[in-house]
Amino acid sequence: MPAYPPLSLHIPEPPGRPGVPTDFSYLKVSPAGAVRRPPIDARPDDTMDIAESLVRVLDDDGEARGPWAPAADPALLRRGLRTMLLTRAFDARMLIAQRQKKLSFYMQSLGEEAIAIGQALALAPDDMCFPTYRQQGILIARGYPLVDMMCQLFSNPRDPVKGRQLPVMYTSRAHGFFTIAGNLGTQYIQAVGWAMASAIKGDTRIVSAWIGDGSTAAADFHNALTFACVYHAPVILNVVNNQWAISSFQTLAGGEAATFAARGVGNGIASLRVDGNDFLAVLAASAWAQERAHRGCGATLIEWITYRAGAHSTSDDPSKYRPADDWARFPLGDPVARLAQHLTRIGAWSDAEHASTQAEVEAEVMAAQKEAESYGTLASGHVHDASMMFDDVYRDMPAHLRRQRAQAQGA
Amino acid sequence: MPAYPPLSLHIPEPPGRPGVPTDFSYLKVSPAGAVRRPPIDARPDDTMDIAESLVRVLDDDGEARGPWAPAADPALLRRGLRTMLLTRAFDARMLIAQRQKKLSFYMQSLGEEAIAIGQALALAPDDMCFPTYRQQGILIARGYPLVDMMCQLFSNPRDPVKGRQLPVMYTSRAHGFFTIAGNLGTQYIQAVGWAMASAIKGDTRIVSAWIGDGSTAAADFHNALTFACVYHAPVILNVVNNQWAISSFQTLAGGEAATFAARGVGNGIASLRVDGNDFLAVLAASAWAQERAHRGCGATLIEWITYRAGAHSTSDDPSKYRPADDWARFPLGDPVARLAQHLTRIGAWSDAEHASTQAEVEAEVMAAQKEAESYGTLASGHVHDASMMFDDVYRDMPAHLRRQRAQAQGA
Amino acid sequence: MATMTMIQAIRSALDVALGRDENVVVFGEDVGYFGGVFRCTEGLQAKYGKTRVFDTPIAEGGIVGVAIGMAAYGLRPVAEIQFADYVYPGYDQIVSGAARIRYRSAGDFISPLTLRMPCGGGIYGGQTHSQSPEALFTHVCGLRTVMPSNPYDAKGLLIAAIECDDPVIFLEPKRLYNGPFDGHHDRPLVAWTGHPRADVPEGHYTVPLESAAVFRPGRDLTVLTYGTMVWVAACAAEETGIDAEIIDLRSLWPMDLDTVVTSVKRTGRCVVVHEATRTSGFGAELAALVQEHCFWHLEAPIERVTGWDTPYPHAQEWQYFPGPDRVGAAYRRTMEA
Amino acid sequence: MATMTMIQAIRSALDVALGRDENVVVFGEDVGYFGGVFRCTEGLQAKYGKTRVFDTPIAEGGIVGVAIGMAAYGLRPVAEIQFADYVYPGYDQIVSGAARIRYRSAGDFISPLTLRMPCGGGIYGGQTHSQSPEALFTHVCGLRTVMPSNPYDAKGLLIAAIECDDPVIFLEPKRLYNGPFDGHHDRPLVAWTGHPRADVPEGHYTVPLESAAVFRPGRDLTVLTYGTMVWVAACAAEETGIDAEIIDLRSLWPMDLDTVVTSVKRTGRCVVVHEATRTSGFGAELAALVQEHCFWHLEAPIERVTGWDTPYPHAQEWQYFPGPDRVGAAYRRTMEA
Ligand SMILES: Cc1ncc(C[n+]2csc(CCOP(=O)(O)OP(=O)(O)O)c2C)c(N)n1
Ligand SMILES: Cc1ncc(C[n+]2csc(CCOP(=O)(O)OP(=O)(O)O)c2C)c(N)n1
Ligand SMILES: [Mg+2]
Ligand SMILES: [Mg+2]
Repeated sequence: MPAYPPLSLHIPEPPGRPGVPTDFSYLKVSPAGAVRRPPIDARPDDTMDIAESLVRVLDDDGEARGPWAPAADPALLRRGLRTMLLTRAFDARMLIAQRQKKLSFYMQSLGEEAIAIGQALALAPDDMCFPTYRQQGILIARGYPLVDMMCQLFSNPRDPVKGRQLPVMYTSRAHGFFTIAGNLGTQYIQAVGWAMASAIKGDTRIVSAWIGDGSTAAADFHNALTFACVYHAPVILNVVNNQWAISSFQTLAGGEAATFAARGVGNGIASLRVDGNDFLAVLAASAWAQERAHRGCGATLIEWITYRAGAHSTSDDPSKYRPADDWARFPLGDPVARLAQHLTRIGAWSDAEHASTQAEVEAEVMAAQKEAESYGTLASGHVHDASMMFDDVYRDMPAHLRRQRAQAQGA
Repeated sequence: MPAYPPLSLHIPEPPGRPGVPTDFSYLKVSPAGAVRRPPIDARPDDTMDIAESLVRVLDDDGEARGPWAPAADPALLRRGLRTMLLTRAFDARMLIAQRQKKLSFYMQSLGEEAIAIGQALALAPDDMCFPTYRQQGILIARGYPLVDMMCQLFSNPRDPVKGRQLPVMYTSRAHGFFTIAGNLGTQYIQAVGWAMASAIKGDTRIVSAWIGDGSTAAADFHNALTFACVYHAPVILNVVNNQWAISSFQTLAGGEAATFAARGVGNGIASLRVDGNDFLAVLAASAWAQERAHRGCGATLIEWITYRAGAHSTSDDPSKYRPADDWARFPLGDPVARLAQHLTRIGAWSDAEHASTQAEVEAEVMAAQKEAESYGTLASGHVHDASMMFDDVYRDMPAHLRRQRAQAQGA
Repeated sequence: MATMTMIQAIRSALDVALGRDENVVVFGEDVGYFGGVFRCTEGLQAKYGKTRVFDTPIAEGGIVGVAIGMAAYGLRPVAEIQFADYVYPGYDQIVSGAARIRYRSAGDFISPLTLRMPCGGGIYGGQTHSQSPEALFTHVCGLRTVMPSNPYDAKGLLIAAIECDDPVIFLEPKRLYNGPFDGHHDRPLVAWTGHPRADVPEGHYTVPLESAAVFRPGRDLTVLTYGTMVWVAACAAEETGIDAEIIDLRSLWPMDLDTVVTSVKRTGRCVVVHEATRTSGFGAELAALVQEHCFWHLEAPIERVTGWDTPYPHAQEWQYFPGPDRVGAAYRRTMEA
Repeated sequence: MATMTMIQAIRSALDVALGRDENVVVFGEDVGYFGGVFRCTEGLQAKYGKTRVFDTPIAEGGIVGVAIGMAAYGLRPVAEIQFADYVYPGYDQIVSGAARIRYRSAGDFISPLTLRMPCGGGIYGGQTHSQSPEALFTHVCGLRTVMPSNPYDAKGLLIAAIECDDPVIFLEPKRLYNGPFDGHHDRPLVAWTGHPRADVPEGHYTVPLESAAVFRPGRDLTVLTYGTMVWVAACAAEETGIDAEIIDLRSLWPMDLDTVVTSVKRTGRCVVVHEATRTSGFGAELAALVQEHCFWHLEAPIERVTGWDTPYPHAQEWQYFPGPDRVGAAYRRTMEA
């Protein structure tokens, strides 16, 4: 055996830090229209090339190109754009409200709105979603009332989760939106279980599961891939690669040596890597994946490339760990601007309409906020009655909780 | 949205069941010598083709072929063969002893001896192993005394783990053999931690980690791949695909849609799929992987194709879930016979030598057993003193355990 | 009525549940074709088909995770963890998932799943086939934790668990699978055959959750116990001649406090017996509750007889197991105090 | 000597440990470049380099798993779990790995690692940023569980934990990071500045494990508590005028039973206070131990004041938190009993 040199530990570093502008060449961007579109019954190992390129439809001029260009009704695209604008306006207002202490905490989806909203529009209304805290776009796209969202955020007496959860932890069975988990990744394997149940029952509903790049390191990501592969579960396994976890870059989750889409292929799941800021690509890839699920071809993993434009949450300051101008320099741009450009190009949108829609959605958010605030906010102290704290631990309240509730009321 | 047909759940089935002979065509076997040997600094995604074929050196006639044929000293191969024979004899005797109730439980490695032993011979003696319960071959190859192994098996007063563990749960820091875990998979990520430590300290020792096909579904398999990828840990990630977990076929771990080697590639780790019953292929692939680890090229995952010839353990009866004659029909044969054939062909072995070596290793095992039994067996009731039960929970025994020990002695 | 072992009773419960409700599904490692390493699911796949009774990958976190998703969909998943010692990779899904879904969604989603798992020692299984982790579940609000001590209760409680809208951890003392066991490991095995508690109806019935059973009425002291230890405690009563009232808790949490308090107030003395390690074991909760509710009636300290605070050793199994001698000695001390 | 917040004291402990022993390594989610979401590791990567202080993937099982492997190699890993609420994916590695390695190998391998994690509520963190899972560790033999209540102890205990050859779970009550907190959330924040227990030596010292501190001597009753609740318990003593002897356990398990027993035998009354949910919480063990060891001296039932048996709610945080009113009421009941 030869004498080997001393070993050393590799610690991945991001391609930019405060004071060092990001070199985005690591992203591996394919030209719009360049990536092939396999048949919907493609075998998992026949998607490795797509998992290593980037499916894009819109080119720099806003033209739709190539085999993935969806035959989308402009009305649908206009709906998508309006929903993105609404979501962005909602996020912006709630950030301000958080600074005013009307809510204790907030998480925006700035820069990655196209993904959740595009997929919501590609799904059937009763398909089931297992989101993370950054898919408020699904709820808004599905018409969940903004007022109810805000009541949750303000923890007021109309909060549908009775003040029990941090702001943004929405739930709505009626809108096919699973109760959001604080524990990263747990929803991903639960989503596969829901999809398995749908298949066991001979139902037709499929599932859309969500996770962030950082959270792919969680054990439940692996569990989800294994079970989805073994049982051919009818599920879309979305990985939103917005480049960052909190302060850690996607290379800390293993993004340096392989794409996240490649994880899927390695685990026997057909996988795509897609431009998540390209609304048309989102629609097309989501449609392909949902068709596979519905047709019994099993799961699809989609890695969406996007950028977390804002802070991780209202609790952190990203300028501590990355260049402040990163988003402006992100090669895939802003999904709102790109879709507006495309719609304008095909004559289905205009600057004037953009301005009026912007005004409209802002008014809608303001009106909702006014109503929601009228029911109370955390700051105003109008919250659910404390005794409700003891409900819903079990279906029927056991003796020990009745005793504790009595104590709580007595003390 | 079109009306979709009802979904259904896919439940994978093995290619054979009691009464239905196994169709082994699922194995995807490449001809000996057919698979390329990449440079040791190959990029992970440049190994996908190898992860999907099967590295083999020995052909049906026992001739070594192709780029992976190692320039191995015949003396090393003879040592490998003798160690396989010794391990097999050891297993056979211990199975009998278990039936005689001298030990409570046993697990043999019949049919897959080449893998642990070949890798042990390819490693430096101070490289560290994190084995499962089926790599007794490593311990034997490294010269751990058979008597000590048997004392562990018999739970007698010379059992190095003081009677605390089920038989086969060996440990030997001196032989670079980590204490075997009952909880599947836990050792795999610990191995990566050990390798990271070696790299942090600028040491030269690398790690050999072990897991079974079934256990790749465990969360720690995923954790190990993630951490090994992110930090370029100097580790060989062995996956012993012996086709079966207990009663469940490897497809239940996801082996239907992708190889286990493909998991590695998908997770950014260079990976090989190798004939585990081909001693020369084992040596060559192990040498490639250890060279990568030592030279700072990071982790390698190796899927070894083999067959669990015997029962899972002394607690199960495989004829309940698979054809009884499966091993005899396994396309990759018996590693002992194949290596003997090769050595005979190159003039370094003979039938007579085989017979005499067989007699020799049997005598060695018998002698060891005689000595070990003289110290006691579980059946004879000679075991470690019960008060030792309280040692080693902590470095220093806390007050509560001193109290409990006193109670135990008093009662 | 038929005589059933505990294995047969559990299988019968699953059979009844699968037969009555097509939303019931049964899965776990080796439970499908093979019928489970302890044979509890034998024949069920053949009877109900591969999509209602099936094998899973070796991923306890995945098993619990998919069970939660299925339960949220509307199924009644009954998942097996091969040994309780292997439940830990599923612990996050149990605590952060199953136990919390109803609460965090204010009832919008629920998690009616049952997790079966063999527990306890006495079979020379060593430290990873012998554990009794019940306290790790009783501490988690939102879960129900159940442990039967005989075939009749096993079937009735398991059906109740499956029908319950809350997540239930169902612990099966494997040493009782084939017969009652009083702790005398050196005596011949006793089978369930002919035992009154092995008389099990073939069809549907339930044993209610949150209800304890007085296993043996008595006047001298109250014993709080469950699972295998019920039999050991009874044996110790016979051997010491101390007239112990033995309460088989059956539902560990939420539990039937009234039965406990009534008994202790009457006897004035209490011994808690379990096989799990002592510190922060469920016995601690029982002792705390008893002194809270019966302080003025207690005539002696509450004793705990438990597994020692070490892993379950292999060769010294019977020195670890809290057998009738140790239990009997605690009775005597409690009577003499 | 310098005035340090608890965050600074913890950082200083890590700094001292990294400086004295080159086998110490520090890692966890966001702990490297960024310095941790609570800033406990700020500046350490810059000082000691990227291979001694580094970020990890978001995989708590992986974090604990690599820590075990590193510790077996001979390093002294100090890993951070971002919130105690996220430790569960690492629970298998803690229970089946860290806690067992020494025992199952009869000392051939050991697992000297320290797992730091912020715990407890009071910061409007909701149910997944507020948990106190200490009982899930005290039940596991082979582990040490520690929780400091002030900067001086935090630094001394953390250095002792890192130097200890056993695996240590080090719980940091996040509500105390920036100041002592007596439970009066509606009053102005109090900082550590000027507080005697924030006088922390710059260099190396240890506070021994397994030793409790009498935080406040008293004659009327004994309070067993730890972490944030030490301050709440003291506040309740002032407000009720009851002369409570407050014992800050510091090391939860293995623990300093002598200090506890001596005090309770003297006062004859005992109240246990913790923030974790009540059932099978560590308070149950404390109550069980006290009645076992002090039965004949007890003049009243041992009371437990704890978090309710529900998840930690967000909006109703202060109704959940066992504040000075609830603690004081328990003192009064105990005195009147
Ligand atoms: C199990 C667990 N570990 C850690 C955390 C703390 N945490 C919350 S969000 C987050 C980063 C997640 O990053 P990513 O998955 O990329 O999602 P993104 O926020 O970018 O959408 C972390 C570490 C958690 N919530 N759960
Ligand atoms: C976490 C965990 N789950 C389940 C088991 C029970 N068990 C022991 S071995 C085994 C099968 C393992 O199969 P594989 O990984 O293929 O290894 P092989 O026995 O074939 O070498 C199972 C399920 C266990 N020991 N640990
Ligand atoms: Mg992210
Ligand atoms: Mg196997």
